[in-house]
Amino acid sequence: MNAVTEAVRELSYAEALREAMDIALDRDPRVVLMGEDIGVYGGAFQVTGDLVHKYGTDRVMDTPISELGGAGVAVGAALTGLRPIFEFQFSDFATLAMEQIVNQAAKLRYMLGGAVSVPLVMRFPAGSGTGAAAQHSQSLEAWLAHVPGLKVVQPTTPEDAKGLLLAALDDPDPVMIFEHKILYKMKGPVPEGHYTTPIGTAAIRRTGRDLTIVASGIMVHKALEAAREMEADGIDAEVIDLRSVRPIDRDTILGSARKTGRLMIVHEAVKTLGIGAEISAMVAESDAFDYLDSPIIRLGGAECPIPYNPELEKAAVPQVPGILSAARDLAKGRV
Amino acid sequence: MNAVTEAVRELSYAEALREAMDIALDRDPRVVLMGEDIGVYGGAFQVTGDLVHKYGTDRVMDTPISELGGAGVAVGAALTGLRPIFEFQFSDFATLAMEQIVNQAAKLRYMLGGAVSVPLVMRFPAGSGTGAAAQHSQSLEAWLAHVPGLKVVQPTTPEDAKGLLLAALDDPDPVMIFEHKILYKMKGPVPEGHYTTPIGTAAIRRTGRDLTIVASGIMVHKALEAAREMEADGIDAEVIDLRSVRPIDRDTILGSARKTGRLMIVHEAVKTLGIGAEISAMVAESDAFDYLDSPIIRLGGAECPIPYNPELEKAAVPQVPGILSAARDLAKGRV
Amino acid sequence: MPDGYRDGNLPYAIRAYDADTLRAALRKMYLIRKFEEGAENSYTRGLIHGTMHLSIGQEASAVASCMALSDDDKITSTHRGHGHCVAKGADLGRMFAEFFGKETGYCRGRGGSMHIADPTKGNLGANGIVGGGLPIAVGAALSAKRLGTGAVTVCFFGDGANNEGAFHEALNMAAVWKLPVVFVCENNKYGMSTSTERSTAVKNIAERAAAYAMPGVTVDGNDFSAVAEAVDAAVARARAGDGPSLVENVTYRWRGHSKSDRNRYRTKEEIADWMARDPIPAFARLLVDHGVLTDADVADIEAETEQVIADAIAFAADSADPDPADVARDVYNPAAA
Amino acid sequence: MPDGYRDGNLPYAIRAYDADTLRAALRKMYLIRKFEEGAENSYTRGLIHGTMHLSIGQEASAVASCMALSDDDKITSTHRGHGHCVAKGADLGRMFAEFFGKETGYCRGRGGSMHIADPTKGNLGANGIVGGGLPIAVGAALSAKRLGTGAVTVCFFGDGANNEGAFHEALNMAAVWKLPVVFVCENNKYGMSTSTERSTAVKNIAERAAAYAMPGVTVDGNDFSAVAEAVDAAVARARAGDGPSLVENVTYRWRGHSKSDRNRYRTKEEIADWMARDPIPAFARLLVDHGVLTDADVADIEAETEQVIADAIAFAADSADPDPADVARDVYNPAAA
Ligand SMILES: Cc1ncc(C[n+]2csc(CCOP(=O)(O)OP(=O)(O)O)c2C)c(N)n1
Ligand SMILES: Cc1ncc(C[n+]2csc(CCOP(=O)(O)OP(=O)(O)O)c2C)c(N)n1
Ligand SMILES: [Mg+2]
Ligand SMILES: [Mg+2]
Repeated sequence: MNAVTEAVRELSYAEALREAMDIALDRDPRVVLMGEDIGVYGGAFQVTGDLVHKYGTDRVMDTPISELGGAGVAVGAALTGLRPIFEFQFSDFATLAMEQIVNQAAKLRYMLGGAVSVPLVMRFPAGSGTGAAAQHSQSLEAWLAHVPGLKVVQPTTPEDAKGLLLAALDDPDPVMIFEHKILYKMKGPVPEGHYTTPIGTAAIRRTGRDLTIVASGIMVHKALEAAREMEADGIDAEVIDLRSVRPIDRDTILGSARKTGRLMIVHEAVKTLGIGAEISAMVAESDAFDYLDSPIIRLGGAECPIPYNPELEKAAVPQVPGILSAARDLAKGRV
Repeated sequence: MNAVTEAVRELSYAEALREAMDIALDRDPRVVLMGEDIGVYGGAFQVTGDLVHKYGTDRVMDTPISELGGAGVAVGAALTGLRPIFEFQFSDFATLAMEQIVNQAAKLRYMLGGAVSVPLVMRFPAGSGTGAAAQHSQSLEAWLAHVPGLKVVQPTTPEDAKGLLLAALDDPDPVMIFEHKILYKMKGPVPEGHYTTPIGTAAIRRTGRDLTIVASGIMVHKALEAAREMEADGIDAEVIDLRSVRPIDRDTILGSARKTGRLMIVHEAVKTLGIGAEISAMVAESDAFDYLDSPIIRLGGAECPIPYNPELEKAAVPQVPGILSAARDLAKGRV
Repeated sequence: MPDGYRDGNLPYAIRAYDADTLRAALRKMYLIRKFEEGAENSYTRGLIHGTMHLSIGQEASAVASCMALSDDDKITSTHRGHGHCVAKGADLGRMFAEFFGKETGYCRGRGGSMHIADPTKGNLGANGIVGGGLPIAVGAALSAKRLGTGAVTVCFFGDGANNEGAFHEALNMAAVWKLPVVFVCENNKYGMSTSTERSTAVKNIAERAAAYAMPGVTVDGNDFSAVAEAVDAAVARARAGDGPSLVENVTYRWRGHSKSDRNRYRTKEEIADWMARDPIPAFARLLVDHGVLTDADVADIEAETEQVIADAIAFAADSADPDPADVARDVYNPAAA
Repeated sequence: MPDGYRDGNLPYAIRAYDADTLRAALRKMYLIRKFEEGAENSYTRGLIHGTMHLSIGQEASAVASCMALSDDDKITSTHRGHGHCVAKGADLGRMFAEFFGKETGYCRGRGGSMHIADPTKGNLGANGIVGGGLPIAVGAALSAKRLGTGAVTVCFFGDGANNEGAFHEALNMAAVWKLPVVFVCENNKYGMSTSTERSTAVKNIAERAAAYAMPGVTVDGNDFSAVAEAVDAAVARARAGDGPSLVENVTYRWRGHSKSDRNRYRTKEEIADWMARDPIPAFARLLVDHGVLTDADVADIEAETEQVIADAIAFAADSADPDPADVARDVYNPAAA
């Protein structure tokens, strides 16, 4: 995925997350994993895998099906010395736990005048593409990115999945990790041992002159595929992996927009009030605005719940052909 | 508030809402009110007032302190023939009920292929200014506006409060009404009897040439005050009351932006991913973009929870002087 | 009739229902079994995507819990809801069509297995959210009470769901408002991989009825007659205006939780034990023993249901796919102003 | 010592605590009462904005429930938390300063009455969300168990909170994992305007302990000794590793729910009845009757606490306001990379 990688060893995104948790459990006795069926079952997406066999049920804890309570237990534990990594089985179920995430975890430090921290990591398997329909396929990262006090990241490569999870554990504040279910099986090079990927930084996955595509989550891969196809049209696209949804890496995005003068944003979440709205607005109110040659384009999920039928499901979120044709429109007059 | 109003009778915003509910309870036996302390207590903000005495506890139902369950009961009731109006005591407590609102109410019609409707009205007393601090002062309308299947409105006058509530009751789909607590006591003319204010339409509260201010909720009043003060500088601002957060009245906003060429958006919710992001992005990706003479300005809540201290609390959300100075910047070169 | 039975100690089912009703119930149990097998088979053949949760082994609970219900009565179901759906009278062709993502499906291909509903028969739908149906059922019961329809709602949920806050809030409200709803917990021992021992502080879910001052009873969920007796009484109570009840049907799912389950959390022996307690032949035996059916009748029913399922699958396979251009339709009701 | 007392039937408090401890407990009860009166008065004088929830009448519950706790033990409190905060040893000047929105306040003026916490004394904070503290308390107990600190958490919540899903989920997890936490329900008969009769399916909240297979007991929450006996036993049980308990302190709030309450939902007679059962003179009487204090001692304590409150208010009034320019500080920990 990266232009240069030192390690040739490849892991899947799920394996990379597991390795991060393994390292964390090993080096820090305060780390505990909590979630539904993360023990002997290995997690609904096999992310925790066999960690319970290595660390036991006291450190890899199956919770009852109690998302609000479970999240609250994690908040209370984080407040009092543990370093919980809480897995929602599907990010959709976090709708049950917004109270604890938003009213407690995000605000406790501020409400208490800085007297406490909530070093909590939460993992949200998100996104469509599994045929699991409307209640198991949402992309709700924009909700949490709207909430001061939280940090929100969305790794798109195995390397970053591991690096961001380890960075989240080093962070004194609550960090929410949105993982795309379809990426779990994607392989890529992953450095050995402990390292961190800085929260708050985007990654330029492809440099280009003609237009900038800021993509998040699984859309990074679709944008890269579209960018490769665009070469045939002589369009040289720059592809930025947003990676951190809160805070947003303003400098990288504005710099690229100034350079190419054309900006497109692609995400899977519903377009209205998805992260693309914030990025577009951020650019439109910055001085980069003066560098733009045409209106910003946003591609996002259709204005509907995720449907079950596989063809409908595909139609509900941006796909490579759509990105490609939007990019061609955007580049018109440029190349 | 409106340029022309027929009725001179003035009611407070809370009284207008109550009158709407009174009319609804009276004309339609399927209407029930549900919420915490909405009966003999009259509601935390005295919106339901004495309706329980007129309609009894079967139709004005105090719920236990069970927001998730209460919301779910309202969903189930709406699905099976009742027309519930559900009051959250504070909009913040809806964090406990997002599951039922977002996974059930918003999606049931779609998930069931159109076989059902969920004619549910929910009321969310929102916003800061009461000294109730971070867990009682949030403005979370952007979350719900991100969710297809819901409609979201934010009345800013007594007239619209009544009209939008009655429109919501006529609507076959779930309508979420964000009410600003500070507005409850604000008086204004309210027509007698039954009427509706169309969902999905903004209102131009002041016409102007030099710049457009799109404001939502309580910020409409601050924007109007700022607009009056701007006159002294020779700045003629157009003020649009967003009124409907989902769907957004695209035509009115784009039309005004094309006309004035300068756009400012003001809302109380946290700026990042607030509704201003969507409006800004919508304009920036439309043809109105070509009419803009300067970057769009967004004013929103500070990137922090709402603090308790009154001066801090004021500093956390846009105020008239801030709107004024931003407008002056925006109008530079124009007047 | 076998020796030892007197009128007074006849099983409840035999006392309570006539032969046609009992035959129809057995037929439904076979339909569910064959339906689930057909779904499993279709999944394996790649005709169904996504996931599905089979209720093989739990057929008595689904059918017996719906015995006292008419089409005006409601149920709310769960992710493991095929059986409830069949029990409440759904069309099997439309069910399969939904699994196959077809326009003729109950949800026109939008919902899939986890969202099948049939409001015309009072089935308010499966639910992808564990516990999601509990407050909705209470809402349906509230409608029935306020609108005076006389309808009762049966709310199905699992042992896992009983640890959700929604369970607590729903049962409390139903009790406080004395609503006509029967909470039927299908305790199949596990919520996904997590046993009730590891997730639930009480041994029997029905013990929790005490926290809502409502009757609670635990029955053998594989015994059709026992389930019918308990739920019928609870429905009668609800119908009489005496409020909600909690009935716990102890049962077992033979298959994994969903198609991705590797069964690491339970033993082959446990599964075999429960398979030996198959509710369908047990019920057939009861009917034969009491002269309601002959062995030949049972064989006929089984064969006939096999054909019904084959026809339903054929209907589904032949149906048209939705048009992807319609993806954003049916989000809002077009009747809106 | 009055007639009729033998060593064996001395009240628990007298048997369990020495004179200094008992005197300190009574002093804390007076401090709470005067604190609340001072807060009310300051509010009326416009020194405090927002809202506040006074615990006048509930002092025995707050103080007696914390008797067995050290600064290493934790509590989670509620919107009606001033008493808990004082009981857990908070500085009254910093509490008033918080109400006054001052930089010297516990939350540097950011939190106000509903968010006062004192982590240095093990007070994890009031909470603006009814039921919000319940799972947090379980989390604190989990930390204690995993980190082997030996600490116990006392989780305060109201009768209204017992109908939140969070209550159910928290108690279940605490029981399943046998965590060192004591759930103390302060049942003051109303959640805002809604009586337990109208909101809660059981008569006594403690009956709900059965749903979590934990001990549950209902005590007179205005009887210091009864509360201390019940909670001390529960703390000892938790400390011994035997898991959670639920203690219900039946009590009453004399004032309205908050400053905007018009008391439409209860009668003057009911209020008067409960005021006649004031927990503070009752406890003072117990101590005098058993020779722990004299009437003069009690009067001294009362007078001294009056002065402490006056000083605390003066400290708060003299403190500096926060700088509005700092509004977005302390959202994130500056130690972040
Ligand atoms: C709120 C929520 N949490 C978790 C899940 C994932 N999940 C689906 S079914 C299931 C187990 C449910 O157990 P139970 O209620 O006993 O039903 P069973 O599957 O045994 O029929 C889980 C954890 C979900 N769908 N919804
Ligand atoms: C989740 C939530 N719902 C509602 C409220 C509003 N509210 C604050 S206190 C209260 C009553 C709480 O009753 P109880 O738990 O009995 O405590 P008490 O006030 O009697 O001490 C209510 C409804 C809230 N703060 N949080
Ligand atoms: Mg189960
Ligand atoms: Mg109370």
